[in-house]
Amino acid sequence: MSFHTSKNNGVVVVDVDGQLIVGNRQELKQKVLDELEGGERKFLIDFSNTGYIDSSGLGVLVSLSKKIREQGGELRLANLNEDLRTLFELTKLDTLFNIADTREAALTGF
Amino acid sequence: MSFHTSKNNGVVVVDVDGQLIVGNRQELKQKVLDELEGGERKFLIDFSNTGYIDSSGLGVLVSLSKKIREQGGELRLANLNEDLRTLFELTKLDTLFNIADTREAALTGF
Amino acid sequence: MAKPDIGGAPPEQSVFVLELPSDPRVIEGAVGYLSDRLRAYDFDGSRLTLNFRVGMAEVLANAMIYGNGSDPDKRVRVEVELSRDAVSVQVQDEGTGFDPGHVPDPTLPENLDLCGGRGIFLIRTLMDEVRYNDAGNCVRLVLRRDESRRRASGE
Amino acid sequence: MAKPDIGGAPPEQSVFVLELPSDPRVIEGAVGYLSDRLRAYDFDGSRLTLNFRVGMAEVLANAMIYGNGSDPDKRVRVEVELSRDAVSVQVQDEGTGFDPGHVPDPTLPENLDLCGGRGIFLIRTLMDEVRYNDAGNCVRLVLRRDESRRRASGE
Ligand SMILES: Nc1ncnc2c1ncn2[C@@H]1O[C@H](COP(=O)(O)OP(=O)(O)O)[C@@H](O)[C@H]1O
Ligand SMILES: Nc1ncnc2c1ncn2[C@@H]1O[C@H](COP(=O)(O)OP(=O)(O)O)[C@@H](O)[C@H]1O
Repeated sequence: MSFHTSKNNGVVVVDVDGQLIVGNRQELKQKVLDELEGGERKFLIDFSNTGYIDSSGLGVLVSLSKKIREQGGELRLANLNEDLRTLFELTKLDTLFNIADTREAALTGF
Repeated sequence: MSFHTSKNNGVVVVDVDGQLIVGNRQELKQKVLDELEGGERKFLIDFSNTGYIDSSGLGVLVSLSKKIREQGGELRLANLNEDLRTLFELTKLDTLFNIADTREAALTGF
Repeated sequence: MAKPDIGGAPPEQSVFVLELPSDPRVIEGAVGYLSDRLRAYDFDGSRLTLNFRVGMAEVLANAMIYGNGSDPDKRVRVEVELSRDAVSVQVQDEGTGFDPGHVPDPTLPENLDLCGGRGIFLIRTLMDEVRYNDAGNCVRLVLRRDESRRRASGE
Repeated sequence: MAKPDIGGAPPEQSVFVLELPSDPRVIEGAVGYLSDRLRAYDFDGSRLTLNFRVGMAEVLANAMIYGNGSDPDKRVRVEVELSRDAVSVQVQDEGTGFDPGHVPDPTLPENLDLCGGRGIFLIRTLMDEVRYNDAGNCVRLVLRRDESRRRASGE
């Protein structure tokens, strides 16, 4: 698993490669919190290359979303495959996040 | 473990993050061979963020070096930490590779 | 050449045991290994990639972290019975257990923005059968290969 | 809070067993776990990060791939005895073994550009003691915490 961060028109885009699970979620959390600390407010996590997410991975997303909102920012998600969609629906987290089909859709009007 | 590829003045630079071992060396091999196939001839592998390398990781480096040389290209290595230096010395592979202390040194005069 | 023949169909049933350290770093490899075993028994699609992988990762994480308290001296024992119909996994930790009956529903509006509390819910939602022993330090999971029920989906 | 106290010194000796699947994907996690255990017994520096990690990764890979032929039905049994003086690891596979006496020296000029053949050489070079059983499907390694010998280096 690894993360790639890039900047796109003022949006911090994080690609998650591999699994987002208990063994590595802290890395993602730290990366995003560092950017938030550094003044960034718009975040997009792209799951195109993500395998599976466990409950602690979901927990990190919830926690980041809260912290970003507290600073007046926003976290969006994009490119969830069918499994990940189902996971968000089962946990009702699809109601908590702004989930876009594509990266472009997420970036539009951010 | 993950790889990042970038291009620097006609040199393909590959960063190896994490371990280069039997479980993942094929990915590195494929990535470099694809670039070779695509016409690239100068390669630099940067080990700044590498943990350890096992014998099959070493084997992939030997094999890539040969294949690149066969195409008239060259593979250089950079930023080996003390452990990795020792590993190359123990196996005498330090005599087979062009090993630079830094990325800059490796890129100079490539 | 020296490799054993892995092309043929697997036997009717496979039974095997793993003893894993209480270290989350082995979860991904272990789940990857188990998933491949299931694939050889014709498990596929979201039953494999979602239900099995996520459910299994949750159960292992709970056993390692809560059950064994991440104590490196404690191990997680995984017993697997695998056939073309179903996989049954028993996961035993060395902890004192807990009461799995008393777990709040993470999908209630008031719990939705909590960071935790989705593990057991996901195990129960994704697996076909989930049975804890009385102590709560051993759980037996069953996942059938065919989605025979639940999760009313598009197809 | 519910976590056990991990601040104190570990006991004089730890003895434990792992049963790993024959899957290279678990090697990294297992080596990471074992390294942390050694760290708690004051192993550090290149003894830990080079000698132990690489030697251990090699031994596990050989057991899984050659010993067990990557057969998912076969397991690798790892028995560890760990103290502040040394770590002793016994790795047993379910294969028929081999003759570890007959392994070419990979550092000879004519072997230098071979892709393989460095595993057993590295195990022998990095570990303080390496003893295969007669069959060759079980190896006992010892690594002492202090570099008492070999590898004449700068310090
Ligand atoms: N194997 C176990 N041993 C002891 N306690 C457990 C075990 N599995 C789960 N628990 C308890 O159940 C609670 C709920 O677990 P879970 O639903 O996975 O959510 P979370 O991990 O986010 O707390 C845990 O906080 C823990 O107290
Ligand atoms: N546990 C084992 N069981 C059977 N054969 C083994 C085992 N370990 C090593 N071998 C044999 O020893 C040979 C040399 O191994 P090694 O030095 O690790 O180099 P390589 O893995 O590159 O072949 C292997 O090719 C294999 O035939």
